[in-house]
Amino acid sequence: MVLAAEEAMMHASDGGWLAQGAWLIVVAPFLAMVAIVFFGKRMPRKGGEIAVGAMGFVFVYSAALLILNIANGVIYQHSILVAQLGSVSVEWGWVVDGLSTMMYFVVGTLSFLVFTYALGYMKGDVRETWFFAAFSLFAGSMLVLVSAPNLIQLIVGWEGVGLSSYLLIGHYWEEKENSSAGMKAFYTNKIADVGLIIGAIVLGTAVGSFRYSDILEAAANNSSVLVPVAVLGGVLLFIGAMGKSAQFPFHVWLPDAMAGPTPVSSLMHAATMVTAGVYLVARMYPLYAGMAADMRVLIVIIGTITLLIAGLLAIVQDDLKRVLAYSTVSQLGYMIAALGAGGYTAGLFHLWTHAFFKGLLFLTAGSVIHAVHSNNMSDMGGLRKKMPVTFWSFTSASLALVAIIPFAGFFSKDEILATLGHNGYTWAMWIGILGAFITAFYMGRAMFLTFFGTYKGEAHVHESPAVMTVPMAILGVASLIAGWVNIPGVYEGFHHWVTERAITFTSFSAEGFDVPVMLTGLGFALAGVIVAYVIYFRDAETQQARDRIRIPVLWPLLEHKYYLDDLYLATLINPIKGPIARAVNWSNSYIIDGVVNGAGVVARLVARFVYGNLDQKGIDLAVNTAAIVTGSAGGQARRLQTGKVQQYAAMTVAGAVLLVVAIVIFT
Amino acid sequence: MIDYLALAPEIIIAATAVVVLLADLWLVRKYWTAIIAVVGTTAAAIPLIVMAVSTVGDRELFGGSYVVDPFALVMKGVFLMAGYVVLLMSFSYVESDNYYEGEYYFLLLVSILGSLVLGSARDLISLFVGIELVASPMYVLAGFRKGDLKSNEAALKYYLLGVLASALLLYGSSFVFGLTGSLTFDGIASVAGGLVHEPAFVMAVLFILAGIGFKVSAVPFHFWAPDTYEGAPTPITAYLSVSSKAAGFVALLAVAYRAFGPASATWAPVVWVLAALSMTIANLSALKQDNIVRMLAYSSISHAGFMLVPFVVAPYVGADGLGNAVAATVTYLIIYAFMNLGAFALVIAGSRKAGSGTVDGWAGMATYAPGLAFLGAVFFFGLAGIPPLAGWFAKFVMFRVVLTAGSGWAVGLAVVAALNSVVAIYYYARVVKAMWMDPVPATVPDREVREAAVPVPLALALGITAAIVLVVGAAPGLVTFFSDATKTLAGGG
Amino acid sequence: MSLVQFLILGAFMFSLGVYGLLIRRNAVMVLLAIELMLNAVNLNLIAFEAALRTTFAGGQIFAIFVITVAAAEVGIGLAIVLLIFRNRRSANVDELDVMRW
Amino acid sequence: MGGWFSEASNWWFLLIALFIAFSALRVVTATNVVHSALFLVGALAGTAGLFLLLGAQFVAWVLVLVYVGAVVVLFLFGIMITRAPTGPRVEVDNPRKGFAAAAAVLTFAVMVYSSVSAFGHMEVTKVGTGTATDLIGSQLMGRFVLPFEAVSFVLLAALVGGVTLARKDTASDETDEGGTA
Amino acid sequence: MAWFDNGWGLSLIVFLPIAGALVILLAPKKNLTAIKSFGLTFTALPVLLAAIMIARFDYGAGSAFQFGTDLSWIASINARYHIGIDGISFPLLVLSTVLTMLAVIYTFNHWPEPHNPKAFMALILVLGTAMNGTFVALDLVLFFVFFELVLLPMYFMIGIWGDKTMMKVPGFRIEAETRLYAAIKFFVFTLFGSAFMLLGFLALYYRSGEVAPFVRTFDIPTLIQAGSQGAFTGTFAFLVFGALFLGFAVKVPMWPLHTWLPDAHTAAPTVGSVLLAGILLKLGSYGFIRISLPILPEEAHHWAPAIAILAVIGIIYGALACLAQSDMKRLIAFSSVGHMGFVMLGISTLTVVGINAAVIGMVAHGLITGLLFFVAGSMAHRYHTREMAKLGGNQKLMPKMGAILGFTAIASLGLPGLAGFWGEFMSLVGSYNPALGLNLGVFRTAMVVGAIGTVLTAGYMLWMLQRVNLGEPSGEWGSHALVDADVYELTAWVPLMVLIVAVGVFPKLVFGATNGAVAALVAKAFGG
Repeated sequence: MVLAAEEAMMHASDGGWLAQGAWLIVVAPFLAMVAIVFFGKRMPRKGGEIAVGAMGFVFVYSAALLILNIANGVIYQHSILVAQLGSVSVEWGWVVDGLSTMMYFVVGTLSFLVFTYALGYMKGDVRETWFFAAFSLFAGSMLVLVSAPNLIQLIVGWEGVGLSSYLLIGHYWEEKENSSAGMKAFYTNKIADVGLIIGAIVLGTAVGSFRYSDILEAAANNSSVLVPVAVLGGVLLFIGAMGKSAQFPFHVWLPDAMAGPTPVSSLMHAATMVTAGVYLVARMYPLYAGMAADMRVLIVIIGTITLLIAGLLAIVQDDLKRVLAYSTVSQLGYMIAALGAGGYTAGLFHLWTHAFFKGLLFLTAGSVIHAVHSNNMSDMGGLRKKMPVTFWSFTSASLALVAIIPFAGFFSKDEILATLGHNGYTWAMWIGILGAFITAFYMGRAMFLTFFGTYKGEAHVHESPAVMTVPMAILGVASLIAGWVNIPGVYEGFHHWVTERAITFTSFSAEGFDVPVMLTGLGFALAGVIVAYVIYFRDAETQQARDRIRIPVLWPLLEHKYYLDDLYLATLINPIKGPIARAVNWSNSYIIDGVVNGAGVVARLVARFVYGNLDQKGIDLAVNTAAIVTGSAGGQARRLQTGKVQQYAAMTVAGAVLLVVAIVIFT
Repeated sequence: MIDYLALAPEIIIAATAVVVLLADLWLVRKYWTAIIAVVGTTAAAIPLIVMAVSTVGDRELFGGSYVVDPFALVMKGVFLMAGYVVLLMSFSYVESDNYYEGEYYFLLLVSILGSLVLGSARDLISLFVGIELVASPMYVLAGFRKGDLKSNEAALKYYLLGVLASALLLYGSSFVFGLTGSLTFDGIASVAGGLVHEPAFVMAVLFILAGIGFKVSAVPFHFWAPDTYEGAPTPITAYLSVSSKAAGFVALLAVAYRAFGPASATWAPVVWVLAALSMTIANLSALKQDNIVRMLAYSSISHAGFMLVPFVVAPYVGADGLGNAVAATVTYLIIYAFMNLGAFALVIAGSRKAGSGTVDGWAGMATYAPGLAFLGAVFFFGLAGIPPLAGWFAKFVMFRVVLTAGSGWAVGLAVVAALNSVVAIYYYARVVKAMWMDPVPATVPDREVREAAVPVPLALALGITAAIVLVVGAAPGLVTFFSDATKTLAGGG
Repeated sequence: MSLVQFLILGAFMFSLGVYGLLIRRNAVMVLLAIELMLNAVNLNLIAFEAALRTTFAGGQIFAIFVITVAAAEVGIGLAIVLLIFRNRRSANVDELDVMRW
Repeated sequence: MGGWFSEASNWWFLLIALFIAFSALRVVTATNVVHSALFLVGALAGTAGLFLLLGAQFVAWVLVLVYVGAVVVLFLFGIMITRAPTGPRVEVDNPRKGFAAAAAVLTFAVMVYSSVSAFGHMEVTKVGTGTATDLIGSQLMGRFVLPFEAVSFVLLAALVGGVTLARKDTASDETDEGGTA
Repeated sequence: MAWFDNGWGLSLIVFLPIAGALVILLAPKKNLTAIKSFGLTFTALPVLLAAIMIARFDYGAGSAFQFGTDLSWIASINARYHIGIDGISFPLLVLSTVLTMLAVIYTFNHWPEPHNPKAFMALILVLGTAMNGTFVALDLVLFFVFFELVLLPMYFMIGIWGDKTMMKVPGFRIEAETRLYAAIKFFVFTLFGSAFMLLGFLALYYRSGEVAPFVRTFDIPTLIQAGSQGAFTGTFAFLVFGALFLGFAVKVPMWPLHTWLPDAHTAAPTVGSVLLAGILLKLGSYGFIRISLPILPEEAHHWAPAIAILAVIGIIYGALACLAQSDMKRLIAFSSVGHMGFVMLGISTLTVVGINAAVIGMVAHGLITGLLFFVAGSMAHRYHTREMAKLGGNQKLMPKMGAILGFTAIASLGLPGLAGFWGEFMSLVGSYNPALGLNLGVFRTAMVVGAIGTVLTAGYMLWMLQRVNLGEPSGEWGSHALVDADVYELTAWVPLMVLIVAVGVFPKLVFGATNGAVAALVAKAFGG
């Protein structure tokens, strides 16, 4: 247990020209996008090369920044004022510190590799250019988000990510489901963003500035302005994070997001989207660590729920990508839980490792799908021989995910479990361990159904081209070694990198292995693999048979994703889209407008009366009404034979005389 | 010694009338009579201008019973202009029907003479004579389309009710004479203040108001107007709705602010009622009209209501406020005069082309007579009071006066007026809508009729009025320059 | 003699005029009624003059004007009645309904 | 009240007033136009009498001359030409009698009330000291010359107009476009 | 350039268009090129002058009225030709000049039926004068005249060139042509409001005579001065504010006075809807900022919560109504109700942030919704239907137009980084802590509701995109030869898109001008 910040203070530099130029990595993707939009069509690879180039630049630059940070920590931020409204100032800027450099590197690396992969994967796609433009926007927005020195810019990047995810998920918008999936992602995020936006407003207004530096400053030294709103703000921001990081109950959008091309899923799950929520919590960590500490248990609860239910869902999926999707959700649950439990380092460390192996998993999945032209594992099997690179990369990634020593996932997951245990969330720790078992089981299942047994599909299978396999191979290595940057007691560099922050705060990081926990975790993981092996490591048809094992209650629940989607549809979406909207529109036409048109109609009726009776029938009205009142008949007969002149005269005289009477009486 | 310059306009018009009558006997080409009339009307304007620029102040004649003050000058100017336009409108119209042209112009001139007399009349007798002088030729002219039953009917209705109104006016006047012992307005005013609560005085004042209310066709003394307007020859209708009405207002202004100025507490409430009724009932009735002339009749009644509005502030304001009230009514009167004249000129031209005088008959006029359609928009939306057309300023000054009186009653009336000015949009817009947005009906005559050029004098009338409506809308100062001069009327009383 | 008695007589005549004006169908009879009203006015004027004895005999002058104008009006009125009678063979005012609503 | 009867002129007034009232009533009730016209003459003559009683000789004679001399004759002509109802059986009144009566009575009441309240006390001066005609003349030629001239135009207009309307001619029945409903 | 700064510049901007209208009326009916070139010239020149102003405007003194003049106009009622622009009116003026010009350019090959270019162009130009004039007028009477001057051209535009299909007036058996119903409804509705607005103006004029310097005046700055010194208070002020409210709220339009808007927008020809949505609606909200708030600060305080509530009702109501629309233009029209709701919410907070937000919101809505109507109009022009059910796959049929539509829709749902975001976000910021003494509960609830409104906005916008742009195009369009966005359309649209991005990325473009003025206004009226 150390106070990271003190060390940070010791040798924090402002990073010099490298940090000052860091805005380049934010701008590059957007320039790429513009370039692609205008010239992409005319280029051999439909603009893909521009995107890859830009990402290559980002990768190199971010690597440089990371190294700079490792060498001598960087703490730098710069803001440009773009608008001043009274006390509120809107600023664009960029932050270079431990946290952001780590994120830059993750985003940069993954983007570069995935973009390269996409060059192969998207070759000859219906609208390649469009894809790469949106893809650049995707990465760019994420970088805007990460580089933000204040909440407003964060929101800008945040929504930008949401938008580009909408565009990319709905990439094949000819089918309604795809565009709907995109909309689902956007809406779910948008709803959560309400929390983020209000939270930002609450905190920003209280502190009088939207800058992290000011808000966290205030949080760090328990400033009185923040006291009333700290917890509220924390919760609101966390709601936003839940949306992006697909935490229960907002996780529903992520599996559907598979509708997009595989590279999109890969990037989305590894680096550029779902990590945003985790990043936000980490960025605001000083707040959660200090004034908003009371609500952290909520974070832990959400995290653990998510990791459990998502893991279970992963078991029943036939679609390979969906398995991975749910596993992502569950892994995000780990990260969130860790952060909630005070494991700043642990959470980010898992984000880091997870980025590599999950990115890889999707690439390999993509490679497989590319080969068998189907997402379903029931159409795969026995691909081990046919696609060696893919297979080995997949294996490496899976082992990392299952957390088998010495693969990356092992260290990060162990750090998390240790943190949970150490900070008194024992129950959460046990759920985590159970989760490890589940993870191992569904990954084993996926592995065996896909690569072992016999091939069940029709398509002619072949290994993917180099442009795809090379990135996979690189990531395969990464998923092995990525975890070695933070081996408790051996080398804790990662912990030091990410705690290079301007604001001091306490953060737990394990200095040594908590051996019993480690062993239990490892044991459960292996158990999971073994069970999976027992069930699925057979020839094709028995695989099918075995896969039909049903856990009576759980299974239907799982198949219907706990009925959450149906619940949302039935209680929220459909009513609003249907009856409520119609009712409002009806009220517009028939109530409000009814009044308006009614006024017109009434006017017309009054007019008819005034003209027809008062003005034209004149006296006869009086006479006849009198006649009717007195019951004497013949009023009708009379009117017909009365000339109007004398009525007019009568009215004139009566008018004059009555006025006299009135005035004499009333004055 | 009599100041003949002061009387010059009246004398010139009278002389012209006689000349026209005589010329009619000898001349073969009847249109000369028209030309003489026009020349005479123009000539009569000269002494007005001379007096306007002369340094001599108010010219009082006959012991103050006949005064030529700025008010008189301005109003006479208006009467001459209006008469001039009506003459222009009459040319082609009168030719189209076999009229007694000489007599026609003679009677018209006599009526104009009457309005001139009214402009200066400052005692009961001149008032009475002036009113009769304006009215009696009109009784005849209303029935001038002798063959047409409607015209006959129009004449008789106008006549009977007119005489009844005169009788009321006279009865009232007799009592005023009895109560005050004097006939001049100033003489009356000197004692009127003490009589406010004297029933006899109330009766006298109200009977006089009723008599004049008939002239300005204010509800409930308006009943003649729609039928007479519909039946009478259109130029005469124009004259009735503008000059005759204006004459009525001149009389009303003079009587109210001069003779009964100190007794405003007596008549202001009555005017309140008349104004409210006129605006509301007339507007609502106008909604039901299909015949454009009849619609314009009701519109002119409602405008009379608007013009009456400023009167109600009299009890609540000082001399300055009274001046503004007079100016407001005069401003409204002037602007209304030209808008309405234009509208009627348009009715003459349009009805000839469309072969019908109904709203539906005018449908789609924009397709074969875009010019007229444009003017239609100008005049009708002008009457509706929509900027930038002159009408807005008329309403504006009216509202200004009532709202600056600082009295709840006045504000209440202002609200009524506001609502009415919205209701009015309907029926004005209806005509424009028909002209611009509806398909041409089958009833429309064939090309040579419907695309025949508008006769020059009529075009001139349209041009003059339209120009005034447009220019005044942008630069109302042109009107206020004159109307402000009339403030002295109240200042004196 | 008190002034009121003349005024009352005048009022009576005027009111009868009103009555006649409202009920008579024949136009000429309506005109007669109107003359009655005007006559009432004259009586008032003269009576007032007699009571006030103004220096300028205003009442009598006024009366003279009224009489003259009334005469003129009758001329016009009868002409109109004549015209109508010629066009529709009847001088009944309550048959004037061309412009009935 | 007694004082009132002690004055001889009041008796004259009463006599003439009753006559006037009766003839006026008949003017509006007679079923024969000629009769009512003649009753109008009566009423006018009575009024002239009262004028004399009030010392307005000139006006009295003007009234007699203008009305009895001219107007009534005019009326009789009109009656003859328009074949106005002269028999007793003709329906000369419209059926709105009740209302008309009410209006008339109301008017009468208002007028009487206001007259009494205003002039209840006033007396008219004695007979005989009539207004000098020359005063009237000078006034007409002096202060009221303008209305006087104006009235001449009213008469002229009435003359011309009356002739124009009344004379028989072949006025075509063209209807005016503005007026066609 | 003295002449330019002393009123001539502004006067030219205001009156050049109407002068152009006159010129066009004189031009021969047949000569289309002449009409076009005149139209372009007389709308481009104002843009040019506006550009010069952008260069010469003193942003440091944004609160001061610049380029103005003050001449006698109607002496007898002390109404003056007093014009000038400050940081608040400046962006709106620029917007209106630009939008008018683009509208003219767009019209060049989109003459609506009945084809009568002369009249149509003239009307656009008259509109131009009216709109520019309203933004520069500093005299209540002048303001009133320009404010009303927009009615006639718009009435004719809708009534003559509008949608000719028959519609059933809901709730009645009446069947009416859409254009006619919409035109008269728009006309009477607006006049109803402005009649009372006029009464309000006159009441102010009356009362202004009773405070120093004791001359009755229509001069807005003077009245503001008086108002900030508490000249107008009590029932009087309450009634006056109510009267003005009626006038402005109808124009904005605020719920529940909005029902003229969907009909008018739907019926109007493309250019009509563009100008209607782009500028005309702003006249109302501008009136609030320029007149109601500073002159009647106390009443503004009393009315603010009510306005806020109506505003958020408008936001939600508009969004929900959009979800129920099947007609594309009508949907966009209803979206305006929501967006103007945000503007009014910002105004109702009476804070610097809120009012700034309102102004940028107006500008953004002008750009975005203007563009939306352009595109929607062009699509209706191509497909001959606005039924979203019939459309679909537009992205495939007309890629350019589809992309632009997508871009605009995204901008319209308030995506951060595009113009629309600032108005919404900042008005929420404003309503989180409104001016001192305003009910926090009301405004914070309003903020939450408004934030939820943004979700619904995204809802209907994306749904619209899905129904119109995405999916496979229905067979019936296979036969049609659908030409993608042509050069005129692109010329008209690209500037708008550029502006949308520019304002979104660099909001200082607007705030730079407004902030100073708004700060001064708030400081004066509400003591900061």
